[in-house]
Amino acid sequence: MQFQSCVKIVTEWDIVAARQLGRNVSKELGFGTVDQARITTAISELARNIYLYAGKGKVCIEKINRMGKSGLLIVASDEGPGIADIRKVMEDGYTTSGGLGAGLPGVKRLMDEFEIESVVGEGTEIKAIKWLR
Amino acid sequence: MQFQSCVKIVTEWDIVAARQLGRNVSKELGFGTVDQARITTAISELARNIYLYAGKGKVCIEKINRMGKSGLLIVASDEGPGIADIRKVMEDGYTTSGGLGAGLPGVKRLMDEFEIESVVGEGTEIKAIKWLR
Amino acid sequence: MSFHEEMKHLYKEILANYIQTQNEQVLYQGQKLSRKSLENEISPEDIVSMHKEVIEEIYPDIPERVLHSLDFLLEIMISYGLAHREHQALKNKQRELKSEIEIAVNVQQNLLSTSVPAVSSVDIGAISVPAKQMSGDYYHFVKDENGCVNIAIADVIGKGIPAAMCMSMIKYAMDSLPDSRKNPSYVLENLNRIVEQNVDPSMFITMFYGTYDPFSHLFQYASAGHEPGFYYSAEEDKFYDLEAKGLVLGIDRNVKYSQYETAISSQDMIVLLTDGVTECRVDEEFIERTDIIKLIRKYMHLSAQELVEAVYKELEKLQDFQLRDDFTLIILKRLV
Amino acid sequence: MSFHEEMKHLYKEILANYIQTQNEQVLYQGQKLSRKSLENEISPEDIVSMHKEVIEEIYPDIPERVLHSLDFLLEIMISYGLAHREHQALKNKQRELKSEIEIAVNVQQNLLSTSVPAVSSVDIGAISVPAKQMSGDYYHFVKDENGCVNIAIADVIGKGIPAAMCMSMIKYAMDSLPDSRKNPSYVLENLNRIVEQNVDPSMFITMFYGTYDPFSHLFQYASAGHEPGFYYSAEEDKFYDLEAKGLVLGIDRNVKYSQYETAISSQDMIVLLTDGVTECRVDEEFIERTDIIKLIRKYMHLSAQELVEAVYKELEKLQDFQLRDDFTLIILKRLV
Ligand SMILES: [Mn+2]
Ligand SMILES: [Mn+2]
Ligand SMILES: [Mn+2]
Ligand SMILES: [Mn+2]
Repeated sequence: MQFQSCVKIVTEWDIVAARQLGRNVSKELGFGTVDQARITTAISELARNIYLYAGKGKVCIEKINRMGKSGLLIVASDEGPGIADIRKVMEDGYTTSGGLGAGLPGVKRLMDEFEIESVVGEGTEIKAIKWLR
Repeated sequence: MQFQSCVKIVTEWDIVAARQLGRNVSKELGFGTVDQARITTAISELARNIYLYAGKGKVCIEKINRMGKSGLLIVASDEGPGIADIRKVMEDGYTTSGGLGAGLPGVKRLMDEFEIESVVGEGTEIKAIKWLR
Repeated sequence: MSFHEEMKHLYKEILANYIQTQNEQVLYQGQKLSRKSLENEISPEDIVSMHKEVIEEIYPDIPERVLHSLDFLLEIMISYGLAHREHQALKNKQRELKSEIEIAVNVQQNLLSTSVPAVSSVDIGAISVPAKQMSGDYYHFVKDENGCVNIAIADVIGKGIPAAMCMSMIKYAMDSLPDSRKNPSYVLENLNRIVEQNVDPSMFITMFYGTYDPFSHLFQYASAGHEPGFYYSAEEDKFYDLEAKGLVLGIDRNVKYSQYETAISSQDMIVLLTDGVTECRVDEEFIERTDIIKLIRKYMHLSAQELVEAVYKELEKLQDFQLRDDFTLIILKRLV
Repeated sequence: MSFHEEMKHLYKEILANYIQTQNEQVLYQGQKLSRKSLENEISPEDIVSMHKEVIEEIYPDIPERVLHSLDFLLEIMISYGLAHREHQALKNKQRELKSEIEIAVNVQQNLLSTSVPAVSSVDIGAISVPAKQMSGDYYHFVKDENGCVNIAIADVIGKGIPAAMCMSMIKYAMDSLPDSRKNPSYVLENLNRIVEQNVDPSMFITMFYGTYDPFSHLFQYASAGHEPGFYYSAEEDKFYDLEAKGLVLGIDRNVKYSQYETAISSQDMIVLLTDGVTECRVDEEFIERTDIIKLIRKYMHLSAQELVEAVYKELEKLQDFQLRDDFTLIILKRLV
């Protein structure tokens, strides 16, 4: 089985733990410094969203291999209130440096692939992948 | 009389001379490193515009004093073709990183005050001031 | 302490800590600081300048060449700082434009608002979602004096603001049609002349106009080059294309439109749509009209309104929440 | 050599040179490099990363702590890099919107186009410049069957897209007025009802309508809350306000408009304008109506068209080339 490891997000300290996990795995996989920093920032952002808006949830990091490429998969999931209008949340230009941090469009930019599934009242699951070049 | 010094812009080397003059004067006036770099970039941009679009002209640097504030005045003048639609040239977002450099809106941003006078067929004069804080 | 001094103080503390520990928690603090400085419109060249000042304070014995290298980095960052400030300006402009468009959207919605007519023997559902803020799709219901349900659906070729301006014209033109003569071919011929006269030649409009008579159970319709809808026969449990021939509006002022009709039995459905529904693209491939039929089948047990909404939700998700064209879907189902 | 390697190679060469010489010419090369990397969408964090790699190559004995400090700087730059990439996306969006608006502007100009009527005994000049791309000002000339020159000038309160959409409505409404009855108070009363019915209550429109009869030399006019124009008496060499009372369009559907008239002698002028002319702001202060008169006097010796253009040029420059409102100025001068 592939490597997978998770961090539960309940307090702000858990954000740091998730970052650390992401940085270690991305270093192991051989990502360069800039990509390490980008992956870590994406994880930080996702964990922070859980901490701020969902209350609790978890961030899992997985090493993946698809069609000869290897990469790092982040899965951030929570059982929070969910997102009613995903189109709006994914819209650009109104979050970054407006006080809310990079937001989900930022995470999408930091990574290569991005997927979101959310059901109001049930929670949100976000998957994001960075491929090794 | 106040200090004033000019550099004629004919070849690309003159751009460097204008930059050097601006950097020296801004250093003398006591501007910080970042402001020195901004003033120099503004001069560079204006001199480059003359070199590229007007063929020849000059850039003058003046130390000024107004109402207790001292500052640096750049006067860039040429006898080139002039600018027909100044409103358009001062419009944002279509020059920077599109290949044309900072453009005039960039110069305006780098400095505190900015003034442009242009007559088609006669030439252009641009004045820009940076105040010491 | 000034804001700059405060930021510098914080930066120094965090940087010194990081140099000693290389600890993830310190980097998290760094990220928060970075966000704060972004919020306060500190430019990247200011960051480099602060970095240089701070490192000189932490290590007075730092080699000269390191300081020179940071001066150089600062110069390089000046263009980035300019782009950054341009970004701020652009964002403000964008915000302004956004609120302007929001007002225009309201103007448009006021103008185009229509409500599904209440007719006890039919169940009608309608959904219309613009790809951008302003729609170039148009639909309108009118229940006329004979109790017939008239349905107009139109699509301006093009999207956004210019399409929306054209759409408003269609609305004025529809309003000025005499109430007494609403048979489909007449309506299209009339609109065609108005469009031909007023709209600039680069704009085309496709339109479908249908009338359902709840007494004779006939659905009469005509089309001006509009994406064909579907007719669902409950008895055969089968979907048919609602084909109708006709030139798009605004090309030839003398064009005539043929009128078609279909008898509607109990539980039959009429599906009207714009090409924003059939031309959904998934991973650069168009979905097929048969995929739309599959989706309709999947939710057919629901009410007409729930049905159109469920189909929209699936297609929205399939497209990664980015509509490429305005999306309008109308379903009419005969109940008894 | 890949693009990244090429950039790094250049960066290394220029940086090494700068550390040795601290020479302005090298910084100029640096600026050009910086511009190139911006054009190629290299992020600021990429620059810092390159800086670190290069300085390590130049000075293998660089202290560890310097490298750590650069790692930290890189982390700080990640948010700036994000803002930078957002900027690219926003710029593309802006470009798209810009071309969309350009098309809409064309649609609008097609719709609102009017030409100055040729009447041998009067000289007419008109200029209309939108503050943003789309105008909320409207003006229109018609020479009617009696040889009278009808002039409409209107201003939607508000600017940009929503105002432009309203303006299109005014045009449709004007077109549908019967040709035979164009006396000013009737025109305004008629338009008022249409506006009241169709425009949402948050929008107001001011309008002035005037008719000049080149045989009786009477100028008849009415105003719906519009900025008053001027009447210039050549004999007295004096400007008078062209006062006219009346409620703005769209508030009360039963309002009546008074009609006024003035006899026009040879060399007299009628000046019509929107508040974008009188409310030019210079350094946060409004200019006065008397300043407009001074400007008109200054250029009065020119033809009517040259006159309005000269006044616009001066006011544009006074405002630093940034119009805060749509600007429309019309001048009619009786020649003989
Ligand atoms: Mn369309
Ligand atoms: Mn379409
Ligand atoms: Mn206006
Ligand atoms: Mn106005």
